Amino acid sequence: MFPPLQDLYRIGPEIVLCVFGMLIMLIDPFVPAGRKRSMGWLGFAGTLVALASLRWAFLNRGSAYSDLLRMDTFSLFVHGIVISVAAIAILGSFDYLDNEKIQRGEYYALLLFATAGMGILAGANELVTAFVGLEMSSISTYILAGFRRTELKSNESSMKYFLLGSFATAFFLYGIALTYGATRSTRFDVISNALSSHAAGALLILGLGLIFVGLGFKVVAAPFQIYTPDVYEGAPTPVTAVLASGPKAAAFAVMLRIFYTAFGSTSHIWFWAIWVSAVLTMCIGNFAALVQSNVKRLLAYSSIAHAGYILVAFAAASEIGVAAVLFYLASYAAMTLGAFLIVAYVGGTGERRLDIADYAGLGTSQPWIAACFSLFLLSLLGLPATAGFLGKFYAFSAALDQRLVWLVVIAAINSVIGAYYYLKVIVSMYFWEPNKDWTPSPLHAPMFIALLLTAAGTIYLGILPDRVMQWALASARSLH
Amino acid sequence: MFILNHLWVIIALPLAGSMLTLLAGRHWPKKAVNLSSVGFPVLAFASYCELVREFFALNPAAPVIKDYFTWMVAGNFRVDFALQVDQLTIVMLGVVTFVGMLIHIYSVGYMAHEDGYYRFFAEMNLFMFFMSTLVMSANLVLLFVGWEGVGLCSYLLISFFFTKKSAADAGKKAFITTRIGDWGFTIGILMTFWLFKAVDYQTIFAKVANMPVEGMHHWGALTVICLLLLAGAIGKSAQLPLYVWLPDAMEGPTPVSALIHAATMVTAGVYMVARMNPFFSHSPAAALTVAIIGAVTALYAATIALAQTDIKKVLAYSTISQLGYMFLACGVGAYAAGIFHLMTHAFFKALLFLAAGSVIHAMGGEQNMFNMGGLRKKIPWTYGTMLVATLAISGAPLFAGFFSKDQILFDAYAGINANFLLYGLGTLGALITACYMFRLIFLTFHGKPRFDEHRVHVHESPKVMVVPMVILAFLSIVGGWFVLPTYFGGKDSFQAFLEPVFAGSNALAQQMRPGYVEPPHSLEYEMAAIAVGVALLGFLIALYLYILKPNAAKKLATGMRPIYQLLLRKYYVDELYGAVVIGPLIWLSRNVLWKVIDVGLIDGSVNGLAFLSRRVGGGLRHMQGGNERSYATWVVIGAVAVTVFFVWMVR
Amino acid sequence: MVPISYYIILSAVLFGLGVVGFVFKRNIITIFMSIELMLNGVNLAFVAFSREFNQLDGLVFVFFVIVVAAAEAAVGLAIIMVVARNRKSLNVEDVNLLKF
Amino acid sequence: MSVAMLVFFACGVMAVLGAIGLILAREPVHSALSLVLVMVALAVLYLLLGAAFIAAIQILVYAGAVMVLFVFVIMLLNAGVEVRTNLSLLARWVGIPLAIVFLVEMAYAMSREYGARTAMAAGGTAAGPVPASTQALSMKLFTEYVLPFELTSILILIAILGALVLAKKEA
Amino acid sequence: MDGALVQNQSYVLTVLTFFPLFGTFALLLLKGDDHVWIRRLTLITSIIEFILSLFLLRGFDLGNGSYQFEEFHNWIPSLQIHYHMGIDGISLFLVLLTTFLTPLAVLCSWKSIQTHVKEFFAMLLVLEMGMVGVFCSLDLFLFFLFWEVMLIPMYFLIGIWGHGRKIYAALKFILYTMLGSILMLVAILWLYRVAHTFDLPAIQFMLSHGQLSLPWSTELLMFLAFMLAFAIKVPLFPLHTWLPDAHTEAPTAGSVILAGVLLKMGTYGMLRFCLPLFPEAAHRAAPVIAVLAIIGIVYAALVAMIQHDLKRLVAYTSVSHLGFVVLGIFVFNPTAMEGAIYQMLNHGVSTGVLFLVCGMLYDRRHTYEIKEFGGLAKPMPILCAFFLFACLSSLALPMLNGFVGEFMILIGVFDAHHFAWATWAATGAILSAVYLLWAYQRVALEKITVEKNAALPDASTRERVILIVASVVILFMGIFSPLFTHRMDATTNALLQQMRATASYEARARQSHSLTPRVAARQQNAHELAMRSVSLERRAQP
Repeated sequence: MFPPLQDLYRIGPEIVLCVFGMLIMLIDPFVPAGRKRSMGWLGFAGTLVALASLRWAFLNRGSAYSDLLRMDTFSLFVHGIVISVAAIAILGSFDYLDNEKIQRGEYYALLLFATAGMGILAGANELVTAFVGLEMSSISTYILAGFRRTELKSNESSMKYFLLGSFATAFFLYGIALTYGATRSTRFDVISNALSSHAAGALLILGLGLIFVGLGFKVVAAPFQIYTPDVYEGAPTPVTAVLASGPKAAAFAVMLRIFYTAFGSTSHIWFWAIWVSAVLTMCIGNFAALVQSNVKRLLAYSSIAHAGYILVAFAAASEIGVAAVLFYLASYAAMTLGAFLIVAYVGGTGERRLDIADYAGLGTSQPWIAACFSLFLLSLLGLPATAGFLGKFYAFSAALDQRLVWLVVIAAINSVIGAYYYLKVIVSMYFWEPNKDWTPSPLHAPMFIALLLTAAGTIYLGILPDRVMQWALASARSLH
Repeated sequence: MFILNHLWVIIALPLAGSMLTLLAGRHWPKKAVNLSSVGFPVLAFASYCELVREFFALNPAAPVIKDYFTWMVAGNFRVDFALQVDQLTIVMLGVVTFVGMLIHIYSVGYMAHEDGYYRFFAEMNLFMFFMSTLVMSANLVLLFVGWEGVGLCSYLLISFFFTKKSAADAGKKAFITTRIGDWGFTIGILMTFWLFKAVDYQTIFAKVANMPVEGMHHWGALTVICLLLLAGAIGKSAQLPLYVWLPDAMEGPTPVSALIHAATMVTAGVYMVARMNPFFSHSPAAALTVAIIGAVTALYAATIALAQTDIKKVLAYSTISQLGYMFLACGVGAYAAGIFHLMTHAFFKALLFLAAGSVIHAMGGEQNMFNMGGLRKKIPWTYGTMLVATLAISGAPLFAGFFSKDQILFDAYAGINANFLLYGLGTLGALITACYMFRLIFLTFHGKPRFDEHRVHVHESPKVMVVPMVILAFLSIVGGWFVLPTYFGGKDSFQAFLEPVFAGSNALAQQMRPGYVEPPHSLEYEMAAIAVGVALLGFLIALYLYILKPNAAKKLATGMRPIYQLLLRKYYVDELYGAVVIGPLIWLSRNVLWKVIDVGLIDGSVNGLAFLSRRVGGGLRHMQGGNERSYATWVVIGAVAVTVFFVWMVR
Repeated sequence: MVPISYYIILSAVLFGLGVVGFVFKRNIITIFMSIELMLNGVNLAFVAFSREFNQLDGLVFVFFVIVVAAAEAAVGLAIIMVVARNRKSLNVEDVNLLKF
Repeated sequence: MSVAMLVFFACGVMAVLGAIGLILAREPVHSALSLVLVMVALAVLYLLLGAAFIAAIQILVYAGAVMVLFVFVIMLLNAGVEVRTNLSLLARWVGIPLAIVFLVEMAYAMSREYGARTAMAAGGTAAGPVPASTQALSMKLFTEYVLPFELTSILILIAILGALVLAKKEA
Repeated sequence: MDGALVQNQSYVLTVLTFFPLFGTFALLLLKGDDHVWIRRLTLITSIIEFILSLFLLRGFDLGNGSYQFEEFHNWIPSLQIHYHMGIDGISLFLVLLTTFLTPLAVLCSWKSIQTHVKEFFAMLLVLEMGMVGVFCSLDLFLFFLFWEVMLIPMYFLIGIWGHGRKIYAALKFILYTMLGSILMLVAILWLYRVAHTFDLPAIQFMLSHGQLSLPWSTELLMFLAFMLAFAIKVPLFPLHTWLPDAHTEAPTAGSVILAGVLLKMGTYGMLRFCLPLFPEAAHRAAPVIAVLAIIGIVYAALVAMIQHDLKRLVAYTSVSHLGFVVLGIFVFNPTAMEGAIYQMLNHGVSTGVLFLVCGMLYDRRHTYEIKEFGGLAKPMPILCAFFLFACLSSLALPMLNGFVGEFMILIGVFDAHHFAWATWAATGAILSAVYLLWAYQRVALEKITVEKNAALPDASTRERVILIVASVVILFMGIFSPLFTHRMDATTNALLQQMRATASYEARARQSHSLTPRVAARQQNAHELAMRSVSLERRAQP
């Protein structure tokens, strides 16, 4: 009658995150205004506990709650990504929130809830559950995006994100409805059985298309990438960091589950959609970034481009392809988090220093920050011995394994085009004369740790990627 | 048999001298420099004498070859650093070491007041080294080493006064022009290797010996090789059409002109042709080409010499023309005669230059003959020696030049590959030679002084300069007496000595012309008489124009101005080359290759691509217009596109 | 009786009109309303299908949709209020600080 | 033309008119009211489909709470007449055609699907449906779908939190 | 697959490759303003590195045509990527060249680098690591890794310590190269898809034993992809425009390394990958490439002739000389090939010296404009003497190194019956004389035109040391070439032999119409099999 105890383990991470979120909400009112940082540490503790709880989840893997949710290696992997993202983002947010005078407990609570939602997404084995998880993460991120309430840009970003997000969600929902109508169920396994018994009808495929719209919006696949630059630019930078890494990972996870497990047998239909979308995404991201002078926006475009690379691996629609997607998500999370955190740090109070020119001479005034940033940029660029290169390498090889030569060639050329704007930032950091009028704010421990972790991750995944690759492969296998 | 077993000594000595002087000489006093830089050539000559002694004692039929180390080896290609000595080498080496030594001694006096003294001698020694390598090499590639090496030294020494633009230009011109010839030489070597899979003389001569002679009209590989090698020889020995560098080379110090551009280096081409005689004798076409080029050059250069005013320029053109005679000789198969002339020419031409140097020295650097005159009294030694040399070159009886040139003309007229036309050219050349040489003598030493006697204090040169001149003068007289016996029915000991080297070719020539009979002995005298007559005629013309009727020359010049101008301007060949080759090449390189293709086309397209992609980006960013409604529309577009596509897929 | 397909068509029409509204309205609030309209279309589809299959799941889904929609409404209206407060305008086309 | 059919068409037309009204009305309040109209019409349809409970919460939550919230906000911000700016050419020219295309393909898909299913659909209704009893519904909700249910509670929490964070005046 | 597959693992190369990194770390410990010790430390490191590299000569087995000093570890098993190092007759001397030029580069930037000294020398050492790594790595992935990583320090060297339009030059350099190498990456991945390994010897073995044969179209495309990367690096004729800019703006050390080593990577890559992996494509493409090379020889020489910027002139000469190398490679003749390898070394040294001299002139006058100079032989005879010496070696004067290489190449080309090619290529010798002597005249000879030149100091002791060392090497290589070529024989023969074998297998494969890639036991881990057979083969040859 009542679900067994293991089910609680299987949603352990979510439980932990939510509990800590509520804790924060409960304690927050009693914490004096000056001490709100403690809430952040509480949140950080939450993420650590959540990470630890993954262990139990791992020990009793399996499907939970009448198979609405699956805690398999795949889900674990994605959990790992999103929770670590949250942890690092929290570390990176402290100083920022202080500078912006918005140091409040709700921020951390929302972050935790959002992460929980992503976790649900990662494990969902049923469309409506996925929908609810999606909403959890989306709604909290809508709010986070608008967290700098007095800032017009922040409002605008939040508003656009909200309107377009719920618009896309509506499509997603209608897709669910149609799928339900076509297969009498919303559970992935049932759908795939239905598909294996008889071919996909128009209704089902229409549903799939609408689902693709909804999820494509979250993974910023062209032409649904359209909102990304504005939202990323307007949102508080640490939030942007999260947006670029966490929800994207979760959305890709659920997309994999839906397309690869549920609708796997219709891959010949959705493959081309992914192919075209991948090409568009890469090209739009890279070309538009060429002319950006605002680093934050530039990174937003670059995140579009990277979504494109991930889609290349996605298009492979093979086990290795899935593994490649997962590995790419991990490495991309590491480097983009680091990059955005540095943007947050350099941006200073009110995010005033976002232009490339503001980075001039960083190499001399702040060698270590510059070195880190260069590392992340080079990794985004795909320089060997960094996470970015291995990600691309794996993705391309997966795609080539399915003989997607042209797709890979396009992707490869794109990555060179991308090199230009990443190098442009490096140029300004090292080759331009430093502008004197700026005294860098001190680098506090939390941010330092955050950068250290991301940098370490970037290098680790670049030089000794094998363990993570094995995990990714195992997760891919665990999908069915 | 020390030297014969250690041939390297002969080339090592000058090299040692050069290195020593170059590295240490900078801070040495003059005496020390003299000691090292003159001492080593003297030693070299000494060892050469020893070599000759040993050689005659041994008197080997085949060349003595000493293989020292492998220089290049890759795949089936292999070149050894091997030296060899045979009769030809003995002769050449003699000329090189002996004349070289004398000129070194002379230079001690001549260069006394130049700065860069040590540099001069270092480079001279280096030249000796490379020249000896050239003549002693046992394979083509090593020959090429010496070949290029002497070219380098000539470059260095011509531009010795490098602060003078003309000198620098001349050096560069010399090197590059010869390089053009060497291009042919290189390909010739490549082709030789391709044909014989070897480059050392022994092998290739052995292999070529049993190849058929190639016809005059359908050429084979050998002919091509010979012509390519000939290109190299033309460049080095300043024959038509690559002679243009030699006159300019007179920018160098006079001893350099004497040693390099008269006695030794420029004769390398002749030496090479003689050395490769088995090839040329297998290719009548090539041989004829050699002869024609030689004869034409002989006449051509002589005519130019007629109108020159610079004393050294006259000598330069006369050198070109004399080299022409040598080529003519080789071309008609009279290699021995060619080498013979080479030797005698080395003596008297070196002497001429040294004497000219002495004149210039006396005149305090003046080189224009029209600003000289009447030096006879003031510098008697110079005058005497120079007169001897002049007699020798213009073929006065019993002087060295007489015999050698006579032999050449004889072979051209009655030799085994006789050709009357070539003989005619040669004889005409001889006439003009006598004419311009005596013109030189008269203008320089006779008549009234045409210079300000108070400003210029003419003085005889020091002993150290005079002595070598005297020695050379002596040799210019007796140097040709080897062949004296032939006129009394005796045998030509020089030819006999060189026989082993050219035997094959001569024999082959005999086969080619079975019907050929030795010309009657009386012919010798007739030819000699003609030669002497021609020389005399030339002398008389000069006498008439420059002594008896001093202003006749001017009249003549004004009378036939165009021709005079033509000769004075050396047939405008330099201008021609400048206008036809150099100018266009530079224009092409700058305005087409660089500005248009490199910067415009290639780089332009690259940058254009970058620009284009930025424009595309600029266009794409306008997709993000900031208006939420358009964003929504994009989403709808995407949705419709995807769904329509999907539904169409399952239709 | 009424064929289910009628209901589905109706839901599609409502959904489509919602899309049209979303694209064409300028007032942020009404734009949001058209999202609600779309959701209503979805709900109708769910109910109709569950009716067709004699299943309750569809109804449960509707339940969830409504709840989520309510939550969204709360947050959305809050966002709209902030924007309106700071911008003194509800016209979505005035909100274009972020572009290019 | 049975009664059911009559009711369906009545409500259907009402709903569509409401939707169109929502789009055409320039006063936000009118739009809101027309949306309420749509909802009510749908509620009736739900009843027609035998989903009493859903119809109930449709009225209560939707037409009741949510729309009231809307109207409340409209009043609060006293949103005036909508100004018809047309800054987005894209939306202006591409919007309508796209929507039409979308509807057409929906219709197409339906026809394709239901060409096969009409019999079944009729049968479905003919077989006399088990009335969707609230008990059965809640049974499903609290057993099979308990997880999403709990999640929605978190969701509501988030919503509250968000509304708090965003809307409350600066201290 | 463990290291045991490779007999007696050697760690020399690993040490050699990563030793400079220790120097870098040591540098980072030093204080930034302690310039003296920073320089000394770098110099010491690079010299030790050079001495270490000399040990390679001792252990090197002349008779063995395959790879030596091999080291093999698993690295990324899930992608069949291994850490596989090893050298043969081709890479041996390139490694030596690298380790030899680096100290010179350090010395020549002793005074001229005054800003960010620490970073500069750190970059230099990192660069050295990258270069040595490229020459030593036998795993395609590893190779590509070094290949790309090496770009970054070079990019910084040009961008930070360069002059003029340095940023433009740096960007151009790196983008050009990346664009080239990215397609090579795709090709590498495709090769992996077919061969299931990145291990070069294994792939070579499979190809030459018919266990793997590529369809013609695939082979051609992959060949082109690899070739593009290398041709840009060399640079081959139409792809050369990055070079003059990069050289002109780079600091002296940068130019020396760039010309001395980086360009060689292109030709090295052709020898190491294009020929053995895609022999038939190489054969069919040879005419085109050779013609491009010859065009490069003549064209670049002509363009160099009329440059008014000394460094740019030297840069163009590189294009011309590398044309010879490419030509020598693509006639598939042992003589030409060894000549080509030898010419790589020669060009490295001679052009290195030329750039060093340019740098020394720049240190004195802060310009490369030729018309700013003239008559320098008076104030600085020694410097000019070495300048002339370098020119002579570069214009292939016999008994200097340049001649040996060029002559071998020409002999080989001619011997392979490509008469026209040889003839045209030989014109390069004339033109090189033209532009070099002309340049020398305008710089060193004639009257002093700019009076401030009259007071310029002659070569300092440090500069003399640099120049003398380099010149001695030039002379030595010009006279004792067999010492080098003997060590290449086995490798070149093995390479050509392997090309023949592969080509024949491919021909057979084509005849049997089995155009799809077929690998023995491709399904389950062809790699294992290949590695085993490789190791067997190794055991066979003592």
